[in-house]
Amino acid sequence: MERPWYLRPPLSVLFDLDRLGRLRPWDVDVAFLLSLFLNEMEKRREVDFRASGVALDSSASIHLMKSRLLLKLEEPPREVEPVTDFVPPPLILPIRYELTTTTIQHLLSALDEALRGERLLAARPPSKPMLPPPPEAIPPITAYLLEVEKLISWLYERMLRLVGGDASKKSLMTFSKLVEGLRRIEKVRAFIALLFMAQRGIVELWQDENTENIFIILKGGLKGR
Amino acid sequence: MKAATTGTPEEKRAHKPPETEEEKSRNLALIEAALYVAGRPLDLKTLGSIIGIRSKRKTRRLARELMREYRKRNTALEILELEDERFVLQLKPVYSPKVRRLAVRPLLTPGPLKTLAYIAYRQPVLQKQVAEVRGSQAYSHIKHLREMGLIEYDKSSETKILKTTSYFADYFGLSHNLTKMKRQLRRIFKDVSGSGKKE
Amino acid sequence: MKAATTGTPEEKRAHKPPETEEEKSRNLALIEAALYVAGRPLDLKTLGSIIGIRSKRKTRRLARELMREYRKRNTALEILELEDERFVLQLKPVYSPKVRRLAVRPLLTPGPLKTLAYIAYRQPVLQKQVAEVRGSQAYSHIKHLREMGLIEYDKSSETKILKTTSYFADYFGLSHNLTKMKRQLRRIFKDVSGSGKKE
Repeated sequence: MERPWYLRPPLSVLFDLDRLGRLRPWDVDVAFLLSLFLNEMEKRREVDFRASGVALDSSASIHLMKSRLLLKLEEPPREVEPVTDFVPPPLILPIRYELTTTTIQHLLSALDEALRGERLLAARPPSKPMLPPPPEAIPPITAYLLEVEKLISWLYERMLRLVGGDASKKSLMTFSKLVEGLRRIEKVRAFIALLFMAQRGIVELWQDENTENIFIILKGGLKGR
Repeated sequence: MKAATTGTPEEKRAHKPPETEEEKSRNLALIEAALYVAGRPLDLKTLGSIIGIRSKRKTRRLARELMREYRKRNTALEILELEDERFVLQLKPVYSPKVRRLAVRPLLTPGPLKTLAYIAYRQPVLQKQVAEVRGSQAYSHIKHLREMGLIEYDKSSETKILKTTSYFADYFGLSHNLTKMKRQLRRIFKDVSGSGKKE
Repeated sequence: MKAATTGTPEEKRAHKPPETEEEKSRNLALIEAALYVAGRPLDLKTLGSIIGIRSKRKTRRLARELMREYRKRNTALEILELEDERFVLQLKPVYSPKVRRLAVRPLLTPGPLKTLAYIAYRQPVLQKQVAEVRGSQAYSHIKHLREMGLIEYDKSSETKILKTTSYFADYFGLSHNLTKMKRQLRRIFKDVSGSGKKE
């Protein structure tokens, strides 16, 4: 049988769990691999939910490994300097109306094919879950969460100092203010903690698209305080 | 000239000194630009937003003036006022057979077109269902179709429910009424697939 | 009615009595219709085939007359004659910012436009090089630009080499000759960056 296309490099790293345990997570560009994977699947017009699941699982593991290393204060490697070359200014497209060739007949034959897909989906027997067990490379989840708790407490103290010790006033602050003076690695950790706090409803976040600043509203105290 | 009175902003606007010739010709050109670029019927609100005039009456007057100008010019293009106060710039149908062959590009490539057809037929339909039937690429299709103004999310719902827009109806010459449109689609679809001929 | 003569078709045409006003205005409208529908530059041969005139000289005269009429009318649209005897109808750039949001085909944002400019400038260029210079988002730009038919892979090569398509050249009114096109582009880029405005 032919080897599935996704078992070839560079995608194979997502499907080789042994290798996943041995590699340096910094060497894997998860975003790039996933978009490559999606593009390839789209090009081939075949959807493999099982492979997608494994890819997603591996990506999550790699992300977790990265977060874990960050919490341990390991500096990520310096970013590779981008190659510089003269990039001309963007070409501005002239606007022209253009009559398109798509008619309702095209729409209907497309519909015919789409409905065939729907019938196939209904007829397909549910496949058994075949996900491999999670790789050993993932740090134990409880230890990870404990680290996160510590991190949240640390960041919460910082926030309180910033709002003058009173969390009841629904105080507003910006992320840049919150992490002012911190080292790069600490800023990253603060951001991770912030996401956990938002998920627990301790803070509310929103981002201004123009300035890219993140605004934080402290909504109340940590539970149990 | 109208006497100055007090009143709502709308009224105040109406009593501003009449626009200069220069303003007017700029506004006419902007309406023409909007209709040309859109290539589909635009309502008075949209046209007004382009020229920065909130009064529908004033916008309508300008659009009608442009329409008359086109009629006078005796050209291949015409501006029509539709029943629902929308205006459209289009090729006069009489020229269509002669130049139709110059149109070479489809509105959409086959993948997104299939996704669009499915949404139109099953609408209002859960985005999740579309993705199940059309595969994971459906999400990028949906993004593209939304950017093109062919589909939109149902604003009344928390979950992501998709439906087609009035632009979709205009493009394919279908009813703006959803129930009617689906009936039309079903009828034509039956005619086509019933005849056993497919491209 | 025309008198029957013998001779080559071209001669026959040339010896026909001069076209009536009615014929002329019909021909002008047909050229306008063709340019409107195509949305890209059309050469004299194509325009001639639409009006049923084989003489390039005559077609050119008509197209130029239409162009002058547009200029006189003071409208939002313009007809341009490109250097290789092709004509195009388009929106005057000054109106672009106000109405671009109404365009159906999503217009490209500055990111992909820069990637496109880079490819056009350096072509034929390795995809890898484009990604190195423009960052990892270049891959999604390339996908989008290919879908729009503006760039393509060089089919003669095993490695992924990118170049612009003839549709690209048409779209921007550039020469199909690569060396010439690059010279034209350099001029455009100098104009743009010379004006000191960058995003």
